[in-house]
Amino acid sequence: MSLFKEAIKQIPKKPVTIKYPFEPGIIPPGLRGLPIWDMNKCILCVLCQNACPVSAIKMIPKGPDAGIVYDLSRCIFCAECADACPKKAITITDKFELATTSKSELIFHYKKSQ
Amino acid sequence: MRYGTTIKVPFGPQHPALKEPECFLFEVEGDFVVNVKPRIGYIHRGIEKAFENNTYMHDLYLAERICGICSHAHTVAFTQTVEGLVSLEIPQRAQYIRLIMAELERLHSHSLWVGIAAHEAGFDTMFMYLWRDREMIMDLMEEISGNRVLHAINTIGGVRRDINDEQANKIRKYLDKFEENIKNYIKVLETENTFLKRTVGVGILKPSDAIALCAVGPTLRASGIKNDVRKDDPYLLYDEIPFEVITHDGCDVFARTIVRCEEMLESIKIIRYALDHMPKGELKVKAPRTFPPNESIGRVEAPRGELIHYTKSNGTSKPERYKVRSPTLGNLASVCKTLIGAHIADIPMILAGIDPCFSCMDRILIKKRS
Amino acid sequence: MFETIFEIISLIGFIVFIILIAFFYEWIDRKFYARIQNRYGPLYTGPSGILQPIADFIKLLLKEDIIPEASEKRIFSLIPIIYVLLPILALLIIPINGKGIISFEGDLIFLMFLSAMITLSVFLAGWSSACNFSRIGGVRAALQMLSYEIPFGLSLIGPAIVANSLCITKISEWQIANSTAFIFLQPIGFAVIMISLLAELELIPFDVPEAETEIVAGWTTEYGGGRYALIRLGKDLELVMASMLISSLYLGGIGQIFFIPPIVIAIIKSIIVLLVMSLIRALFARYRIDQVISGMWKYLFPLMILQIIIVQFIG
Amino acid sequence: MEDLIKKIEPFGVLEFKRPKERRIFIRIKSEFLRDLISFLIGEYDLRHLSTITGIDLGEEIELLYHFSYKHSIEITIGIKIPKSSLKVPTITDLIPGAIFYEKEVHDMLGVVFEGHPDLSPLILPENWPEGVHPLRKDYSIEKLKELIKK
Repeated sequence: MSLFKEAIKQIPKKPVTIKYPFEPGIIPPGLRGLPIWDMNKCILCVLCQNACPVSAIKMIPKGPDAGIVYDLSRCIFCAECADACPKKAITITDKFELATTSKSELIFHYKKSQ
Repeated sequence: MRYGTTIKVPFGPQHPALKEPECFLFEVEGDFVVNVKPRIGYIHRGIEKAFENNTYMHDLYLAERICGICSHAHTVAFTQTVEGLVSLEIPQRAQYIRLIMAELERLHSHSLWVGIAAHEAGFDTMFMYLWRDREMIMDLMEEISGNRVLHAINTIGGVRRDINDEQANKIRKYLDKFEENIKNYIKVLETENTFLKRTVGVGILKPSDAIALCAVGPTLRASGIKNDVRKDDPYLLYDEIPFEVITHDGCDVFARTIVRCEEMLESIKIIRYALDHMPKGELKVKAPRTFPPNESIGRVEAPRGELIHYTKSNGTSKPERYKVRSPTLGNLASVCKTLIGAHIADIPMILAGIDPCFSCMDRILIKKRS
Repeated sequence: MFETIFEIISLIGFIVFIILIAFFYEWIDRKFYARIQNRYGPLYTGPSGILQPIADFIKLLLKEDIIPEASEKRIFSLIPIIYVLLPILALLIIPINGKGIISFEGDLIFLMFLSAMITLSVFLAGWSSACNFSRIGGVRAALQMLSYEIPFGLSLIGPAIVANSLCITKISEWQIANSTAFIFLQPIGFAVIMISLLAELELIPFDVPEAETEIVAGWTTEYGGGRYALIRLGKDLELVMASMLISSLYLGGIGQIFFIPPIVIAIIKSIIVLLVMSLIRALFARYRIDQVISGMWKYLFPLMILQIIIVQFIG
Repeated sequence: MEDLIKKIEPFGVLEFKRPKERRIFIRIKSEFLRDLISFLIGEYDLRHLSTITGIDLGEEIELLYHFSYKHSIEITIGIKIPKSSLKVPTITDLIPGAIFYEKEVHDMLGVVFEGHPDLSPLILPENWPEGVHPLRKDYSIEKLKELIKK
């Protein structure tokens, strides 16, 4: 019975639950979400590929496809790539609603424009 | 009373009292347990083997994924072990930030556990309140580190993010509210008759048994033995911070609940002290990529007890051997002892009493990177 | 001829009404329980989730129905139907509309029989499903019945002695005629009937037969699909039965007050009982089976005897 | 603790090092293991076994017993056993808490602890092929697949 007072106090209160998909979720500043490459700054230096603990980043050095292939399905959102980048070409956004129905949409190909 | 025959009751691999796949096969006679056989390994992910195939920098993220709830404790142990290979000293501010995160994690882990204990006893309202308050701590950790569970704030040689003044004030504000609520809940748990009936005198682990069976953490402290890696073998800056080691001589599930509740209050004090005394300065020092042949042990007081990592390096950028012993495996022998003679109805209470985390316990097996 | 058809139609209408009320009560219970815990509860099906229990029922009906190979198949598949029928039968006796649809001298005894039958069907369900968890749940239900059945019976006797009748309708009418309620005359009896009905309904702190964290789902572990939907419905009907019984026996009876029809009075009173039950469910932890039994025999039984003595010789 | 090195001299000490303030590594000949541990239990009340680590060194397997003295000084006792006869006396009678650690090492590296009450698999599945030990260096997934196919 010792919880009685606390329990009665809660009844008129608004529930703490957020009706998430219908209401926006709370995103604190600095959330590690989807990384995005700025290919104008990128110099194809391989550092982000080496830094990635899960091999989610693959660099293609030459040819028409030259650039970064980023596999979201492997990514663990540690932001090591952004720390490793010498040119600050990688920004960590706060996007986290990344689920899709097809696996091909999870692979991002950033091409270095010729 | 003897019944002559026993029946076997499986708890797990899927069972609502155990939130993770683990099997305990109970032999019961009437309403009493006469024998128990644990069977772990359902979630072996081959982590110890995988450690040997990765560089130290990448292993850090693997260590973080040994367990969800005590992910920070595992990275603290990892960094401590690896920095021990070359006696790397990390900056004071970085140590304080690691410490604050570790204590926040203890708060969230303990409030989670007390909630689970209430739930196992059928006290669902308490469970909801505790988890509601735990959400505040989760929000704080998300704000500091950028993620709720896998914080990725530690790195070899320091930390990756700073705590600014605004965040420090927010931590203080939230902690005041959290402390008030926890004090309230301790009062409720100590006076609620139905909860006391389910916990007092249940799952007795005598101090002599606790020592013989090498119990660790709150389980050991609830048997009246003063033991805390933070005090006995100080790491980070725990030797500079005044705090008490909470013990209780009840030796039962209730004692384990109260020990954890009061430890939360201690943790709040530690965080306040650390926030006030945090010096300005560097966040990390440069760490080498390869380590000379050496061996090192890291010991950390994780929320569940003593966590021990051992590594052996061989001069390359990959470890020769990496060993993890999580607190749950340390407590397994003692929980099996306490379960014998218990009522069936008390099994979940006793099992939950050690705060089991089976994904910590199961680590090693086959997994090869493609 | 015409009258019989009318009676049958009105009976069917009554049963449908009772079932709708049962779903409504489940919604109230869930919503109130959630609000105590600072949650929303059902939210999206219908306004404020009022249709959620019906949606759950339909969803369960559509699921695959599995009968375990080792079970006593006939008993196993018959139990859910019995489990629904028994509370409906009990509700025909209770004077929801001011007068029970079937009302005769001695129906109080019949009600006791029905409530014992409900527990017996629970025991049979647990026993027939050939699963260790169900078996433990069934045995626990039977053990628990042994403890609360006698205080429960005695708590029904108290009002019957004063009203000088073994008919629930007459006890209810006696309260209206004397404009009093047995909750004031026999407070101990009220407390006992509340506690023993909590045990009968398997609500916290007495939900031992289906203690989720101990024995999975207790006696319902092996049920699924349509059969489980019926068991859920049976539980809701039991909730209606219990709250209606308490309001007709102890809360001043069910009858017309001024211009308000008795059915509205019945619903209001029983909702009050329901809310009290939800609150109790939220405030306590679960007892262990041996604690339930010894507690009931140690405290409820002597208290109830005391109450009967007071009623018989003083009141 | 300072006189520890002198006192344990007769137990075939091969190596004694103290890299940090509260870390001690002792390596001894394998036949002295039980004697040393029972001596340490008697002399220093060394009752808390943190864990047992097994390392595959190629021809030998090294076992490291991590004890903690008064929960503060971590004493590691290491022994080496040849792969040709992987047998070690159990210490579960001296320290009952060692039961699951020994089982784990048995599963992962195939070390047989003589006198252990129950060496049935703790971590590996029941249908795991005989003689395959995941933490050995020569272990590979392809070999395991072949064995399971058989």
